[in-house]
Amino acid sequence: MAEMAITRKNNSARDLGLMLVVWSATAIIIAAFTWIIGDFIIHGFERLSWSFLTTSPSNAGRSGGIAPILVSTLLILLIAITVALPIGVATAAFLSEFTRVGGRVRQITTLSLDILAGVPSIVFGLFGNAFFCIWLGLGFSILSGGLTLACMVLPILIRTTQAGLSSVPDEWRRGASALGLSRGAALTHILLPAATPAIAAGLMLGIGRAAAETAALIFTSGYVDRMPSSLDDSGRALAVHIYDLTMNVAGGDANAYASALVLISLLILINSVAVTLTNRYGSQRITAS
Amino acid sequence: MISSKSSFSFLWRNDKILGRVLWASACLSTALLILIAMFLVKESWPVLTSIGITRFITDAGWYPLEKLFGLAPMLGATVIVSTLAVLIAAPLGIASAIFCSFIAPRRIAQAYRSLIALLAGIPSVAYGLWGLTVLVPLIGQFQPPGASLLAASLILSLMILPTIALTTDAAISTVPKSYLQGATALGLTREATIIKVILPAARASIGAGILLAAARALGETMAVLMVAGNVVQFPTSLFDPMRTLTANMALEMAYATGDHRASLFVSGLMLTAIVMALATLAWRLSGGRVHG
Amino acid sequence: MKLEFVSYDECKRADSNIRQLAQPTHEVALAAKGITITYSGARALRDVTLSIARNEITALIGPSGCGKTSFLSSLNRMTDLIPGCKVTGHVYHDGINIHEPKTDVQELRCHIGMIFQKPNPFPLSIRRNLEMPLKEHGLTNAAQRYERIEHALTEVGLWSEVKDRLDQPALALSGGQQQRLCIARALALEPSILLMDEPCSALDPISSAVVEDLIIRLREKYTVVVVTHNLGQAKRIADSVALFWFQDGCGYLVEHTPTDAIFNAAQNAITKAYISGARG
Amino acid sequence: MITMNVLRALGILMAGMSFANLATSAADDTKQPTLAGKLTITGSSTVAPLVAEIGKRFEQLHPGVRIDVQTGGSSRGIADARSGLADIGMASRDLKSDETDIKGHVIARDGIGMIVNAANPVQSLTDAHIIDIYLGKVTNWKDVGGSDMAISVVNKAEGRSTLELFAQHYKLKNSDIKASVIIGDNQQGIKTVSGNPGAIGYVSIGTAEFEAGQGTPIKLLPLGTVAATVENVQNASFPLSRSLTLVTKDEAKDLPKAFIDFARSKDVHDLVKEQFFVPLAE
Repeated sequence: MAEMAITRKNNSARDLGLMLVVWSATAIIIAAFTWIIGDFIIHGFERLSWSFLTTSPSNAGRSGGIAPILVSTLLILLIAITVALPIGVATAAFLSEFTRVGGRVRQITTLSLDILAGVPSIVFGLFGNAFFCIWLGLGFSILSGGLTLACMVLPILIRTTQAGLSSVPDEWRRGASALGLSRGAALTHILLPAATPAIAAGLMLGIGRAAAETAALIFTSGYVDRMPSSLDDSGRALAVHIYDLTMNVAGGDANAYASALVLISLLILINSVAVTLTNRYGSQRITAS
Repeated sequence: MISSKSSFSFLWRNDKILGRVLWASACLSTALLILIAMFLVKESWPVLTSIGITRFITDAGWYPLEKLFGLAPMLGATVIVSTLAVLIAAPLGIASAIFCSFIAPRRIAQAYRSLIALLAGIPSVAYGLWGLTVLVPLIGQFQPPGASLLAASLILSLMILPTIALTTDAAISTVPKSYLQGATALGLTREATIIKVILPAARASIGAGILLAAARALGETMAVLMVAGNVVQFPTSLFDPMRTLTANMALEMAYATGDHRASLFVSGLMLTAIVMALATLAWRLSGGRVHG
Repeated sequence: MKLEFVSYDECKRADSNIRQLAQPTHEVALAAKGITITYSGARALRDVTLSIARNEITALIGPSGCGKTSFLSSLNRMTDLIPGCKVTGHVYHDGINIHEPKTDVQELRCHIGMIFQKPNPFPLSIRRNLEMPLKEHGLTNAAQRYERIEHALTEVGLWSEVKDRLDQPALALSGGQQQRLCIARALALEPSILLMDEPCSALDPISSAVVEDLIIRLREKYTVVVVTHNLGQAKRIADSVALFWFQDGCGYLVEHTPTDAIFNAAQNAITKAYISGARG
Repeated sequence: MITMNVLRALGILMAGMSFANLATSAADDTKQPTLAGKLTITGSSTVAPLVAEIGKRFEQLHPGVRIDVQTGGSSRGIADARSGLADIGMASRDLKSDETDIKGHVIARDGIGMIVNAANPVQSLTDAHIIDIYLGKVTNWKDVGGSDMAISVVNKAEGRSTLELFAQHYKLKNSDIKASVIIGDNQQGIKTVSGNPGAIGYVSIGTAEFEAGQGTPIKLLPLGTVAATVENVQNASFPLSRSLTLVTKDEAKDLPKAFIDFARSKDVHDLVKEQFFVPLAE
């Protein structure tokens, strides 16, 4: 975008006004961000240590670490991804390669996915509780939680994969078709590999959204802070742990801040990977076309 | 000619089978929405039939244990708090995108962009925790109790700001460079170019991004629950506490049975209906082409 | 489109009136009959009847928008891919009307390869660009595949240039090399006909000349149909030339004659004007 | 995709570690031969942390046993125990006289105390004051002997048994209470009062005592003449108190009985105190 910067000098008052607004908005955002992150670092940093990450919580989470909670969180995310990724990519492939632009199928599916993306996470939680925990009999378990999150991240995955596929140059589609390749072959050998960075970025976004989730998990994966021994076990996710320590456990604040710091670092890591992938994807598109 | 009926590739050669498989997963994805809607209706059915939908709007208050089921104040509060959050976040987000695209030197813009991405990475419980321990007492010093519409709007606006900033940034970057060259060639000032040419050209995508953010604000649960005060009432000032539909569900669901529980599902149903309306609006706005 | 089976003989008979235009000593590789193409109801090309002689280069010329590329695409049913595009008429190849719904288009496109204006190698290695389609078409023997790849790359004169870097990305090749790679990719499938849509127009003059020479060499083994805007090129490479024109936004075929005739003794007024540069 | 592989590897590793943990703990299973199985306990979020800790100790003693504790509310705990969804329900109140179809087992007691911000000069409030404050008849601290400051009334959300107990004690109807802030769990109440000089709320006495001891700016008000202390809850002189109850559908036997007996024994008194509740009198 730097090459778009306008170099022409201008002293008009309105231009100055715009600069003022933009700079102060930027300043406000940076200040708020520093304040929040600073608060978490100040309160959480001293508790943070290797042993915090590797020991079990004790005394209702006031002391001890978060090892089983990290494991549960990762397992929940793993299930969510394993389930959502194939369905999401398949749906996106269907929408972008097997339906027409402006066709009714694509419009209706896209609209319903947009709605799904906007459904509040707590509704997903209640749905997951009723459908996975009770109706399918999975109970409060990592499996239920993972499946619920899979439903939640599905629209995000589909949306980004679809965007990725649609920015693959049409020449490759035509080329593949002219060689007598089926759409399936074109998808597996050319289109999906070319859209991989976009899919990965969507995946990271989805994971980020899922890892930060509290409301959907309280009712599905539950509350147990023991090291899970199978996917049928209830397992407490990091965000649920923070919520419980903050709202329900006297003297839990220090560990809540430390856990929040861990979660923020985790999410920031995931997000930067997503951003990097998106950027690389953007530049790749330029070199390819 | 190569035999085309090799057993290895026959599945792929037959696009019909692949098409069916992909179609089935697309159906699954679409069915999910229907499943969720059906489930919400099923769970709220007992009160919808025995009490009727009108009482959820007309009842004087929300005391389900005393058979009062007025959701209207929460519906109002949900809309008000989301609107306020968007009103706060949209100018900030658009300004920050302008900063990124036109004002900041390349390096600073890049650093700033990753900062915004980091802001997007803060989980909602963390915002809630910060709001509860820092923001609410701060507001409370001036205007007790502190937990209020203002606190909730501020926290929500912080949460949706990255979404608006990032989508606006992306929208601006898709405006053809020729517009900019044209405007500069006409001798327009930077301010006029941005306000009169670039933003209007990116209007549709920016709008879609804002609606996306609005949906996020409507659906946010935990952070709002922690800072909004949760009193069921129409907020009449910025400092009034209020309760949103999502907070209502989260606060009471675990403790609710019978009609109380079913009426909480009505909250969910209403919320989903609002989101549905919003999504349809966004879809209309962008002419059915929200995403590629 | 009507469903009908037509034998090769019938097809020949049906085309007897066109065939007199082409060189009578050659067999017909492709015979288009009454091709009309519409896009979302709007006619883009009307009633083109044209037969393509085997082992010859047929050039389709004419101003932009007169339906040359659409017509070319209808010859291997690439028109199927364009939303809203409808083709009526018949194209006979090996005695079969390829526009019949039953046709296995994937196999058809192996027989009738297509090269595009802009080189479109896949974002894979040079080797994988050729290997992947072969594998997909069921050639499971690796040694055979390698032989085909080597042969195809040799045919386009690329083998000596790339044999040491087969596993490097195809997108790293120069434009002319990319286009020849695309031709090799089509040749590896052992087609009998190659359709080329302005294959040189995106290339620099030197690469363009290399590709042009290649096209001339290809005539020995393949039937080539090439769309070109470059009259000089048509003159240099084509055995016969079909001139398209348009009227009221709809393209049509003016005439199809041997190259010598069209450039040296054009009869038709439009042809004369186009060749002399007065129109088009 | 690398990230996914790493994640997957990590997950497998972690799962492997936890299996290893299970295996080693199973190997220790020599001294207590009989008890084995899984207990699902659901209900009150107040009781949950305590029962979770008791469960962990019980699991250590009986390695074949797994105890899963899920939070909800007291009414949920009782409903789950009744329907058989849970082996044991948790309730943060005594069973009502009409709840005869289920059996309650008290494991600890908890007092509910009124708290105000430490900066508030008010040292005590009469019952009438509290009722007036909660009904919105008194809205400024100066009317009840404090400084000129607006009162922020902190109330609990509908369905919580703390609210039920509080309202019952003062004979209030929830719909008559004029709250300024409605909270969910206990700690939100403490954080709200500590961050707001004019706030008044009611929370669990044990946690409030602990938080006040940690320097959180809150103070407990006596109820009438009885100081809000853990001792007074234990000796039953504090009026606003409740039992933390485990609920079973029928007379407990086997594993549930063993667990309930353990939870009522002296062996867990330290845990009860750690969670700021009051152990049963000996």
